[in-house]
Amino acid sequence: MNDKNIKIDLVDDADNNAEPGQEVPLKESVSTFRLVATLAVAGALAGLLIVMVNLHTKPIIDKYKAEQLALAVYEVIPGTDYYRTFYLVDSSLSPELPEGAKESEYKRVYVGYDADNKLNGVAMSRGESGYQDIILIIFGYSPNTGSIMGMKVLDSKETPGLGDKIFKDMAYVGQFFANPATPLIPVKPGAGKGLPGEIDTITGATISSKKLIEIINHALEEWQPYFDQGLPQTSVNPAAGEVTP
Amino acid sequence: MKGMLSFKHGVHPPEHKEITAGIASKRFPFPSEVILPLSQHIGTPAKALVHPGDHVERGDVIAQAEGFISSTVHATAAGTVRSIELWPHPNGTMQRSIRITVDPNSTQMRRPRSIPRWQDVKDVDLSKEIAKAGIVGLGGAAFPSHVKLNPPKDQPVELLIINACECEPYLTSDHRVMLEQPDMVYEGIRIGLKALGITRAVIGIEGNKPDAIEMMRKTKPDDMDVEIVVLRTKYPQGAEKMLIKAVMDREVPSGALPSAIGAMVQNVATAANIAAVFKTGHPLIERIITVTGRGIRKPGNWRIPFGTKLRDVIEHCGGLTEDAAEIVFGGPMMGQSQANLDVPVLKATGGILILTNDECKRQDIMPCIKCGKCVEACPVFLNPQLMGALAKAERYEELVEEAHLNDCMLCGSCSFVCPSNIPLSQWFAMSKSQMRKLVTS
Amino acid sequence: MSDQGLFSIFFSAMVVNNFTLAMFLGLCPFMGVSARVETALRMGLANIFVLVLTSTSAWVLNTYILETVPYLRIISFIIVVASLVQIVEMVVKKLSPVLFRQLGIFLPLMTTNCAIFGLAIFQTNRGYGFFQGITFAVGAGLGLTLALVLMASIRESVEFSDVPNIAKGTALVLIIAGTLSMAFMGFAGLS
Amino acid sequence: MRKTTPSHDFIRGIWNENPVLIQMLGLCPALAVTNSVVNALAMSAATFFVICCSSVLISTCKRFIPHEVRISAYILVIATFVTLADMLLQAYAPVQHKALGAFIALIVVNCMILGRQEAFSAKNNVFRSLLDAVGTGIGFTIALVMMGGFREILGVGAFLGFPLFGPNFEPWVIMVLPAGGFLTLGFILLAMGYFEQRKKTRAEAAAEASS
Amino acid sequence: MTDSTQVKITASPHVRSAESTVQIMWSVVISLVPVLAASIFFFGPSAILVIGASVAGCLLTERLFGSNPGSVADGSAVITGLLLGLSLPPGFPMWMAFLGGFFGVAFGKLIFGGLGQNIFNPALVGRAFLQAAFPVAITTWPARAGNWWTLQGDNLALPFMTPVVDTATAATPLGNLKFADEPVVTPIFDLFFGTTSGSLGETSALFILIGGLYLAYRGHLNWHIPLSIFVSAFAVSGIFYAIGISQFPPFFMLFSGSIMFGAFYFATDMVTSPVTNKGCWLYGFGIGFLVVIIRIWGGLPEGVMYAILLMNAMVPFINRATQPRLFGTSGKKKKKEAAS
Ligand SMILES: Cc1cc2nc3c(=O)[nH]c(=O)nc-3n(C[C@H](O)[C@H](O)[C@H](O)COP(=O)(O)O)c2cc1C
Ligand SMILES: Cc1cc2nc3c(=O)[nH]c(=O)nc-3n(C[C@H](O)[C@H](O)[C@H](O)COP(=O)(O)O)c2cc1C
Ligand SMILES: Cc1cc2nc3c(=O)[nH]c(=O)nc-3n(C[C@H](O)[C@H](O)[C@H](O)COP(=O)(O)O)c2cc1C
Ligand SMILES: Cc1cc2nc3c(=O)[nH]c(=O)nc-3n(C[C@H](O)[C@H](O)[C@H](O)CO)c2cc1C
Ligand code: SF4
Ligand code: SF4
Ligand code: SF4
Ligand code: SF4
Ligand code: FES
Repeated sequence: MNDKNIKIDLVDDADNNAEPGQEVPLKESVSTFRLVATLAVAGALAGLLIVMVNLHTKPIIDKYKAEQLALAVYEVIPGTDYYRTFYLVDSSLSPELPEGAKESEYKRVYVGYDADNKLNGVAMSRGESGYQDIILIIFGYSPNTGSIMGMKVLDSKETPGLGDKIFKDMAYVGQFFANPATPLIPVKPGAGKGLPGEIDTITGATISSKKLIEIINHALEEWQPYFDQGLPQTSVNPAAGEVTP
Repeated sequence: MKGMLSFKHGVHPPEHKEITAGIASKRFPFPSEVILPLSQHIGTPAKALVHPGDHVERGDVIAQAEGFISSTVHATAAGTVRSIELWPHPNGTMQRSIRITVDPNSTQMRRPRSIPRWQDVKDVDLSKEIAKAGIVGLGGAAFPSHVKLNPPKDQPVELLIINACECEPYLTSDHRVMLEQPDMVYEGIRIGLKALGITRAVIGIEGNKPDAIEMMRKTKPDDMDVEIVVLRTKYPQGAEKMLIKAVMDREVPSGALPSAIGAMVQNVATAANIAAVFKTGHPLIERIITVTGRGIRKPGNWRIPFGTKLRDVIEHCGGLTEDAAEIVFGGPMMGQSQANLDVPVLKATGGILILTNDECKRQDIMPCIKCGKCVEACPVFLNPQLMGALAKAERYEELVEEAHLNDCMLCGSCSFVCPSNIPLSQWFAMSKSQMRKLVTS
Repeated sequence: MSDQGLFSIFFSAMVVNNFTLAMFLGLCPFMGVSARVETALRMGLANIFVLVLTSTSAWVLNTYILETVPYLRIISFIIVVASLVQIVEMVVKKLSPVLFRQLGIFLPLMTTNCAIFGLAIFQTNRGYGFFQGITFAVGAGLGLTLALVLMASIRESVEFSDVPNIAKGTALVLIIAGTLSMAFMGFAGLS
Repeated sequence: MRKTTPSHDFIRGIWNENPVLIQMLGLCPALAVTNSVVNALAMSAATFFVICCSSVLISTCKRFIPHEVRISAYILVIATFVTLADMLLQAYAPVQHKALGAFIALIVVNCMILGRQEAFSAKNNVFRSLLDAVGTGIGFTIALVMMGGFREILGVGAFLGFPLFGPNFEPWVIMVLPAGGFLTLGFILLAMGYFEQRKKTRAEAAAEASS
Repeated sequence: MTDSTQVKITASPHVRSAESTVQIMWSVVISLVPVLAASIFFFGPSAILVIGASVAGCLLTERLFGSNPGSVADGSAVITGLLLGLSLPPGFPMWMAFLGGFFGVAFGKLIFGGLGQNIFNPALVGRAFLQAAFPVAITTWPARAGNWWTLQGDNLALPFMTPVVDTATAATPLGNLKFADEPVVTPIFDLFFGTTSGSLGETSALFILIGGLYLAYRGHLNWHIPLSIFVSAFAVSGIFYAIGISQFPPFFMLFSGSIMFGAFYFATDMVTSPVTNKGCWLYGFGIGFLVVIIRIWGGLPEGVMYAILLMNAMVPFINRATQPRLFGTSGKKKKKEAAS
């Protein structure tokens, strides 16, 4: 601070008083053209920079996302060798999208096949509000046995230490991998009557754990009619569109 | 009690009127000296007409009213003017006062004086006679009565309301006036009605004075349009606006005078004294004053000449008890504590109250707990809780603009109920004077 | 993508996941403009207005233009918010000078208000449709106004209190905000 | 007119004019993402990146930016770097990116960053702008890590994910909830107020003793 | 007394009502005796431990951090401690109850400047803190088992440690209706006498009524508040019940959970309720309404605490909006005339 040589005055000109974002009266000296041009150049440069970085990161991000999805699907339909995405097109399930359609606009399920190209199970994702905010899950279902094959929470803001037990409490999560029958029935721990679809809720997080069960039941209510129309029991064309780990 | 006319809110302090209500008033002996301040009323002080050494007779004018809102001062005893000097006044200040050494040998007879029969005086001139007699309101404010009897032309008075509530605890002077001089009261009402040019009057009495109600009913002249209205016993039933609300079921608009809704309120003792002026030629030189409280040995009601020193009153009433703690001029709710035993008794002094330690024990001021009891007490529907907070924060402007300090009549109901013993009305009085200072400076 | 009902979106944004008390958006105005009730109310109403406009513009932008270049979202949204505020300012100035005088200082300040920008981002992330977006904006705006007005009236009344010196100012406001946030937890799970 | 030195530029933002704790800027991210130290660090890093890059770029180009459109230009610059930070985090630290959610994007409207550009970078050379940005960034990081640490230790019983108190510790869930964010910052300010007060009374006592 | 120097000089009024703040506070403590006795009768020594810890927390905090060393004697901190303790479950660890008392008094009261200046009910601030910090412990309702003298849970858990004793839990009447697989409406009789599980002080409507009516009779609580809470909770829940979108019968709504206790003791805290009666009506209606909404649709079984805290936050606003109508005016602001 006593470094006299490099002391610089901070110019306290009138413009300092302008609030961020406040309209500053145009001065005669700078032409409008110059203003627009500066911003346009800046914008163009910014866009360029972003696009370049995007070119670099997009593949990484996409790959990561695809991996995460694949991992989740394989996790919730154990024994799956590869899966295919089926879209809901005109009230029936189809592996193909109509010409020119936007992929993001169609609801979908992931149909998994085992090593013998036999239908193994279907994975579907659904989100509904839980205790705090939306709980997003993916779960596997076997249309043939009518039982749940597995479940994974993809996103949840449930209370840390309480609601987060829906993905941290392995005893709870494990129940979904024990092939419970559907529809699932939430019961208080220890209060079950031994019915095949019973899932023990979590004490202290009853709401979240019950909600999660309801999400699965709702999803099945929605999808069951399409499954009843029949899913290809074997992969028609194992090579096309398959995703393997 | 229910069903009786009254106003909303208000408080119920213990009455303690039994101490003196049954004691008939007696003449108080003349003291050796009287002190007569030039200002015993609201308005401009009077101008002294006498000089040291002058001899005066009882009832002589010794100071002349100055201007319209002012009042004449009369000698209350025969004697010699000793000096005109600054003397302690019951309001806590020093005031120019005429000091008269009373002539111990005088019979204290009045000098004969020619007073016209009031029936013969023209309506408009009645108030002049009343002004000459130095009559001021005896209800506490000491506002010159001739001013009130001369209402502005554009706001004619239609109803004369006689304030016989005497809502302050302990005090019984108005009560005694009704019991002892009911015909004077009625005579005073007649004079008031004539001065105002109207015919109808109402007497408002609180239900805790059944004997006075009975007496007023018994003596009521048949030819008069006067109604006796029994009111609920509640403080401050005697406040002008509250009385009007109870009697007429109308609210005096905020900031306006009673004449705005055609009413005029006069204290019952004021009425009786106006009658006395015409009957006896006697100006206003004495009144019934209640000397009471657990701190005085011989409580009673006395006709005391103005100017008598507090010291003399106490002495004559047997002196103070051991535990006497506070001396108040007026009632316990609005009266002023006196620090100096030399202050004189004045026209506005309705009572002298000597409280013991038990009666006026002070407790620590606690923080306001927002109980809302003060809001439920305030008869003019202010929010003393908010006003208290504003006063404490010295936010006077908001106090006046938002909280309507000017409508506060300093009745003390809020302070009375406050469980935290917050001196609300004291703060409001201080804020008012602070505001006056701000306005004048 | 989202099929959340409008009612649920509205209540969630207003009380359950209140922008200020649960999501920490727009804390600047919450701290800075909450000293007087009148100002707070005005700021809140101005916010609702701009939030609805932002929601609409962001939806249009996102649905019709950004579809192919999602990575330009941040930059386009901030430009939209900034220009929107400017346009609103100019329009209000023209149409109602009185309103302009009342809102005057608040409008430009909103450019750097993260509640506005956050709304655009959140509605896009959650895939809200047009009406969902507007409902979200109104709910969020009302929630913001509620929090602002409550805080302002509390601060006005705390002015009379003998707050200890070390707590005066921001520390007390934060503790009050924390308590309010605890109280708003009562709405959790409301659906 | 204030006169400053480079060392002062650097130190200032770290404590005496700490953007969060003293100037109350950038509160939203400071409260929203500090429920764990890792998140606090990730947010700080992203903010650090944006503020440094923006400061350097803006102080370099300040001659070319007409005064009238400077705010728009600053916002454009900041938004660009935020987008870059967003994409880079998503590519290389996807877990943290998910935890921070929309708050990365919200760095754009962090008034602390815009404030530094307007108050400093627009008027100073590149070197000093960088120093100022680094100081501010460090100050921001300190504040966030303080809060994140406090909240994680009490709320989870861990620091940076390592359990501190054994399995029987009862976590104070509130600390990782929104209310805990407000309360934590409140506590920190109370503590600062307390020390300030004590310093003042001591100084006064000393002054009295010497006089 | 003969010498004038001994005279007291005070401003009018020179007499005061007999009521004092300190006396009001201690009356509230006395009125809590039946409730305290009932809680000890029903829950045994656990009640004493939990309530004792929270009272200790409050008193110690008031003594250490209060600006006025004598303020402990005014009784308000004792009330805070008693009410906080009575609002906790029987098996609650003492260290948590103590912490709640500390938090409530320090951040619910002293930070605002102490008695009379706080915005939020300190006992409820303490409880809300505990609810958010230790949601599991505070929603664990032990089944009444064993002898009167056995502890109801891990009251003695070490500070900062999780309660470890595994208690059999019993659902509260509200939980039984809302979260049970087969909802049950507990009979009003049980709710009235308090033979159900729940927080220490809330279970017996009878004893709460005794204490509450005593206070109302003494004029120490504003009866407008409990009345308006009951009316609005009854009416709102009645409407929802009648049209079939709620499973809570209105009488059950009034007698279950802590609505009785809250309405008589927590909502009536003068400091944190509105000043005018009109305001108290609004405040009470708001509480009743919010309780019903949170109970029927919220994530938690009970909403009394949150309803009161939310309405506490509204009180400054309500106070602004419900100024008394000045005598001699129509109630419209006189300010406008003054301004013009
Ligand atoms: C701060 C707080 C957070 C909570 N978070 C959750 C949660 O995330 N998930 C949940 O199901 N319940 C949550 N609850 C509610 C209760 O812990 C619990 O679910 C409710 O009392 C019913 O569960 P029980 O019947 O097992 O006790 C929360 C409660 C509080 C006070
Ligand atoms: C709070 C309060 C209480 C009052 N109580 C009485 C009362 O009980 N009797 C009375 O005559 N005047 C009382 N007054 C005075 C009246 O308002 C009014 O001034 C008086 O009755 C007018 O009559 P006067 O001019 O003859 O004194 C009270 C005033 C106030 C402010
Ligand atoms: C300038 C002025 C004019 C007044 N004019 C009238 C009047 O016309 N009629 C009336 O009844 N009282 C009038 N008063 C007196 C007051 O209404 C009231 O009686 C007096 O202030 C004492 O009232 P209090 O004893 O209730 O305080 C007037 C007072 C003042 C200061
Ligand atoms: C009727 C009544 C109810 C009260 N209720 C509470 C309460 O619920 N919680 C509390 O902390 N204090 C209560 N108090 C005590 C006191 O008002 C409280 O500590 C203040 O809020 C502290 O400023 C109550 C007092 C009274 C007179
Ligand atoms: S002066 Fe006092 S006692 Fe007498 S009437 Fe008026 S208020 Fe009542
Ligand atoms: S003193 Fe003033 S505020 Fe208090 S009750 Fe009387 S009129 Fe109302
Ligand atoms: S009566 Fe006293 S404690 Fe009660 S609200 Fe009024 S000022 Fe406050
Ligand atoms: S812009 Fe947002 S983050 Fe920055 S301080 Fe303002 S409100 Fe908070
Ligand atoms: S005041 Fe800071 S964003 Fe509105």
